[in-house]
Amino acid sequence: MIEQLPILNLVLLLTTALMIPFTQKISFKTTKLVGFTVLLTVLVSTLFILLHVQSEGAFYYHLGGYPSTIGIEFYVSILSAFFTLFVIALGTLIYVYSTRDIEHDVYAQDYGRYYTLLFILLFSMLGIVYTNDLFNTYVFMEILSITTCSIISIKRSKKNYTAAFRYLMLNEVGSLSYLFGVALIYMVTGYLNIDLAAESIQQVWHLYPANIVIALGFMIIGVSIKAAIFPFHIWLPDAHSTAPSASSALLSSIVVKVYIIIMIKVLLRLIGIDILEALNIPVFLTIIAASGMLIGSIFALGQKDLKRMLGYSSIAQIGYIVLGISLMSSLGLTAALFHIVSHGMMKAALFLSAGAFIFLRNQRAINGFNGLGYQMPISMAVFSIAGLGMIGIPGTSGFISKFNLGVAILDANQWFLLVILIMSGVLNAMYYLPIMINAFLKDNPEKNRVMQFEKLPKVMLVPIVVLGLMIVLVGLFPNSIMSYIEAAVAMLLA
Amino acid sequence: MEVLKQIIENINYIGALALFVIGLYTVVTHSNLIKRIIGINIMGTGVFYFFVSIGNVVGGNPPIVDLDNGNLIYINPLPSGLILTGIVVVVSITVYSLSLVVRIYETYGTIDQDEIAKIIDQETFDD
Amino acid sequence: MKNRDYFRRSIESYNFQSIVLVSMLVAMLGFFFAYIINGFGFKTWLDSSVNLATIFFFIYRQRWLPLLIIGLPVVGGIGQFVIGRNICSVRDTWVIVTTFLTILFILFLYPLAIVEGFYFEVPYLLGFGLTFSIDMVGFIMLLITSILWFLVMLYSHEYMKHERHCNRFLFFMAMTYSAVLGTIMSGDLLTMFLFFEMMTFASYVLVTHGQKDESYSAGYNYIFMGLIGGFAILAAMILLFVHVGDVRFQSAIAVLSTLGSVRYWIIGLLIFGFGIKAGMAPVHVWLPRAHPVAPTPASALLSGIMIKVGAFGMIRVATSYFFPETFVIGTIWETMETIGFVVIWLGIITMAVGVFLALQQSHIKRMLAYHSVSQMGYIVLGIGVALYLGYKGAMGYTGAMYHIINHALFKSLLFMVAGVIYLRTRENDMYKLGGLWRKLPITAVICLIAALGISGIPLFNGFISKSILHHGIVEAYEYGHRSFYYAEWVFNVISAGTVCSFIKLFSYTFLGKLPEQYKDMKSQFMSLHIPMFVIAGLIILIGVFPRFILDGFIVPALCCTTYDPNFIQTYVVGLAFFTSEDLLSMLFVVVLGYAIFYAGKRWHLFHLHLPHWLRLEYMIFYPINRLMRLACRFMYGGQCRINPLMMSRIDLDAKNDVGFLERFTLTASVFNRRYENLIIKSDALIYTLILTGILGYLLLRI
Amino acid sequence: MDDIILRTISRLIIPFIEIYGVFIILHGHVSPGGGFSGGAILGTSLILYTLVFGVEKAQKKFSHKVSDIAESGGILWFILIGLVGIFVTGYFLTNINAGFPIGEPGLLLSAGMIPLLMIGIGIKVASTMITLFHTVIEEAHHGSA
Repeated sequence: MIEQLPILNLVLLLTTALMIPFTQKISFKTTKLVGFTVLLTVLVSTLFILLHVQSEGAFYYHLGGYPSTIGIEFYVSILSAFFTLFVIALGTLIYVYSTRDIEHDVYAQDYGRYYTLLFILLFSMLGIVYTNDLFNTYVFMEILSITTCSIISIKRSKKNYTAAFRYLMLNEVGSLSYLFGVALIYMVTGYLNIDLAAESIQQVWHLYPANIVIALGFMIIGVSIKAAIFPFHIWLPDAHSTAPSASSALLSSIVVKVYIIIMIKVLLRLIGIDILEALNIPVFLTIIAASGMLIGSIFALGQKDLKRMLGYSSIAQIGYIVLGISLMSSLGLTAALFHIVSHGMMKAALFLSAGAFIFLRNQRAINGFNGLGYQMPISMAVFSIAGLGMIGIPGTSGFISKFNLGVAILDANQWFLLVILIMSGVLNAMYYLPIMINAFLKDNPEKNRVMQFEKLPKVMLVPIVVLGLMIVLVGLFPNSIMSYIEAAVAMLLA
Repeated sequence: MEVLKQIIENINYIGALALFVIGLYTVVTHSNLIKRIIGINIMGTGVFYFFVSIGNVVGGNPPIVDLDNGNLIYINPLPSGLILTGIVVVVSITVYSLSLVVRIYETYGTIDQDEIAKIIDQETFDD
Repeated sequence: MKNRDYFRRSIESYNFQSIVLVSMLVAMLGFFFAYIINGFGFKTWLDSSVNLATIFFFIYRQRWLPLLIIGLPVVGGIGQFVIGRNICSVRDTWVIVTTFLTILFILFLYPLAIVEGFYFEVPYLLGFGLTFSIDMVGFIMLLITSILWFLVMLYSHEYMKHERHCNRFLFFMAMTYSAVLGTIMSGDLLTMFLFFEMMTFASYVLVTHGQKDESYSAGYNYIFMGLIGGFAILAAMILLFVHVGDVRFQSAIAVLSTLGSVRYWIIGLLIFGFGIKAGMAPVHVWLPRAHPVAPTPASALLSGIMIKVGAFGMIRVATSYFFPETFVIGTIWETMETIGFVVIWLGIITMAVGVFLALQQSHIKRMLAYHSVSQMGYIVLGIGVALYLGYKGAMGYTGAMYHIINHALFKSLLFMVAGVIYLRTRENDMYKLGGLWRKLPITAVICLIAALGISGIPLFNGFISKSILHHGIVEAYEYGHRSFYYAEWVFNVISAGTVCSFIKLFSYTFLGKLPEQYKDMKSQFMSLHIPMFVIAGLIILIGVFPRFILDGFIVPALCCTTYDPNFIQTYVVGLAFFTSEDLLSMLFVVVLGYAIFYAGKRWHLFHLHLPHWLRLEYMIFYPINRLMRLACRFMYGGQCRINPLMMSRIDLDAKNDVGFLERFTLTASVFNRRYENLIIKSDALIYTLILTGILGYLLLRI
Repeated sequence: MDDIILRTISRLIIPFIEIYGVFIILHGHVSPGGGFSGGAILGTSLILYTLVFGVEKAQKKFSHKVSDIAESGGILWFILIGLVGIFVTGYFLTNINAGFPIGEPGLLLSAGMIPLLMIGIGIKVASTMITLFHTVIEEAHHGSA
């Protein structure tokens, strides 16, 4: 029965997305309730899948019972099981938050559409993580990019349209590049299944190196655009800053990470470390990641809008993840996967609390944060915790990922990357600390200086607080998720 | 002569690549949004053409069960099937981006990217 | 009803409570000291009448005691929010009682401290588990921290009546306390780093408590230097973890000595990181800015305890990782010699810079802060000697530990005096004060005691540690490099400078003519004088009976290290204080100090200031700032349409002497405005370029 | 486009197009064709109707309500058929393994679940095409909502 759960999850999410136009006709409240129940169900089932995979090992699922040579195959390994859990857990929190926040950002007639999009988004992300088929990945990727785009432009404001259009254009170029790569791989191997293709690539690598190399280049660049890896980050700040707050959290903390999962699959499972190292790809990735870590932060430093700043900060943090991957060692991958989780939590907390400031105070400009900590102590506290995590203060999950990354870097004997890591930490501090300091320690002449009780609606406050607690808990007890990540890395490098 | 032969044999791949590059060129050089969408479509066509031509078998038949004679050399139907999906995707993206262009035209009064960027610049400086 | 009122009044009568608590403390400490040094035969009597071994064994099994000690201040800090939003004295009493209990529990740690190798581990935390360990060095730090903290909290009740945000202040004070205790008790570098960062952030709030522009700018300096220090420690920790595989405080020299230059990186980064917090010379710049702007109780503790934690960190990491497991003589000390040589000179530079700049100050608290830098130089010098001389370095170690204790006492007392002066006169500039001894006689006497202490006059505590450090530097010269001959001279001159500047402080503030506006000020005894008395008493007690501290604490602490036991026995245990040699050199120092003071006053040398281009910030950051300004101009020189308003703002800022960080942010924002839209516009172009580049490269490679 | 020739011809031709679309849908499993192509043809017929008779009239024929139901219903039908596979053999969308006939060229009802799936896909594609077209047209006509 557990083997059926992945597909049932997908079906459930898709069905919910389709049913929402009908439940919306009953009432908005019903919609919210239905959506929440579905997400909880999916959460529980992903948890079961994870436990099952942990005890029984990875399993394959063949859609339609066709063999993996021609059919679509799901590969539920500990990596996919863990990351679906991560996606759904964060998605649930953001969903709960969005049930109130949506009133601020989206017109009333679009509520139903928003949730339809949200569920399709989750559906396609789950699909990407589960699937073991290159073309199927492409299809899910396209569904994801269209839904992402719609969820950006649903706000119906000027900037959203241009941001969504730019996102769509660049992402389409990226998808087509990816598809081109898939075509080239299919051309020489005859398989679309990742495992079979990988085996075949090892055999035909000497026969058709040009094909595989071009495919690799196309696929890496295609996925990099979607994952906003440094020189292709161009669409991200606009898209993430203009989207409704809940969607920004979703985009920055999960969607981008899912593309990185694709990248890991392509690099490590399809092509394999040997070929990558023969082609010096790790060096490329290292350079890209290191420059992304610095330039993302420098751009973030110059921003005036909070959400835009967070967007640029995401670019820098994606640099960390790519850096971990580029080391091509088990320590580096562990650090990268851990940072995916920890950055997901921190960025979600940051975006959600930023959304709270916008919701309650309409406060977007960074220089207007004086005294905000007195009015919204809880969300500002969570913002601070997440910001400290970004800097890498011990006690938050950010420290653990930074420490692991540092260990991995030195293990690979590249000390200059450690310098860049630390410089990036200082830069992070330069744009996160002033906000916290202004909010908590500076007075605002117009506003009351006495600490107030938070007036944020409960449904918005709870996810923020849960995320803050999760950051601290994962920071204090990293082993709780580290064991899964280590198992996943062992699987990837096997 | 060898080279020419090679080119003729691989003309479909070269054509596909040419289409891809033409599409990319359109996307890069044109600031008109509609033209960019057209460029994306051309790129997509190139990729699909490439994909479909992979499945070609010289002397193969369409993959339809032929009851009369036992000629079993079929071309690979899988790429065609996949490309059907790809076409659907590109169609939907085209439609979606066109509707976005309609909206952009309503709000900015132009579909030229440079002019839109100028308007946005103006607005950010006014902030 | 009446009864109830009386009850309330007696609870709120703060003087009463503080006297009770202080006398309890004095009694407790009295018994404790008497037990340790077996004064009046107390130890013999107690051992014979009570079965202490059972009690010790019971305590020894209570391994969670460190957690309790770290947790208590947090309980106090959170509890004060709940208890007293309005009732000031009940709240303060609550905080003080928790602080007092902390001392009590720290005293219980004594049996753990004298038995070596106590480890307590909290598993899974931060991935590797947190370790706490108590040894005698840590115990000394804990004791001095907790006693001073308790006294300063007593002091702060009266003082903080004049400040806003009292709850916040007390809360972060408690958090800092807890972090300091955690740092001292930590048994591995990771734990230490955790608490160290916590300390930085908690004390940041104390620094900016005044919420004025200068406190923000000082706070900026503080937090960023602290962060950079933290990152340096993090880098060293990662290096250590990768190469050694364990970050516990235990000897790793066997592995480290095979590592080549990496070991110097590790210790260099560690000393840099802890040195920033300790206010070591090239990186001391935050200290003279941050300490004066904090409220007095906070600055007393910042100067008294927190910078010592930096020094303690240095001692900890150096004497654990870089010392051999057991006492040996050989090349194994080689690493330490190189490091120690650098550290000694760093210490001397720190001393010189601190005193030199302190002499020019008019702001009392800033002068004291510069003296903190200079006195930290003494401690760093001691640490340097302890490292440099290898197995013979016990004297430097003793001096550093002793000076940590002494400096904590007199510096916090001096800050408290400055606080009292500020409370009564609302004036921090010593040139505008004078003749206050008539109005504030108690404060004047206390100030005199503290000044005598810091100047190193015999019978006061500074003399003891300074003469030990003097012995240390002489030993470094005798056993080591020739250049330390000059170091000894610099040492003496700097001591003279210290004497001079405290003559200056006392004479300008308490002697001379009383300014008009303070004519009708009345002498008044306040509850904040009680803790000051206690500290003054401790200063004199240590000065008169220096052996108590030496035999009771520092010699046991030395026994935990791997120094030569014979050396310790002959030189440290057999150390004679108040020898004619020491007294004579002290006399020389005092005379020289007075001479400098006289010369300074006569020819107005105290108002001399260095040209501004000699300032450290100026020398390092001005070129960078200029460069960044140039970059800004260059970026604006392009075709980009510029809002004239924006441009003028940037130009205006450029003229003002903005700090490095602000300048960097400004440059980043100009860069951003200039290039962001450009980059965004050329999205597909970037894609094409990179795609062709990568494909070309890859195709060439195969 | 108020042109009598166009209107008359369209009226004549649209039923044939639709019949052809249905034909293609139903022949997907045994001959070239299928849900997607048939649905596209079916959708084209309605697009033609919209082009000739205007959006308002077309909306009456195929309103948003109907298209909502058709679109969701098409996919839901597909999912339902897929779920049947799980109950029969344990795999989503199982066809051959479930023991259904493999399909015989020329026989309409010989391919197990595939015709049923194709019907769902056809409905979905047809309604999607119409909806997309209507949306673009409406936005051009009425402006933002």
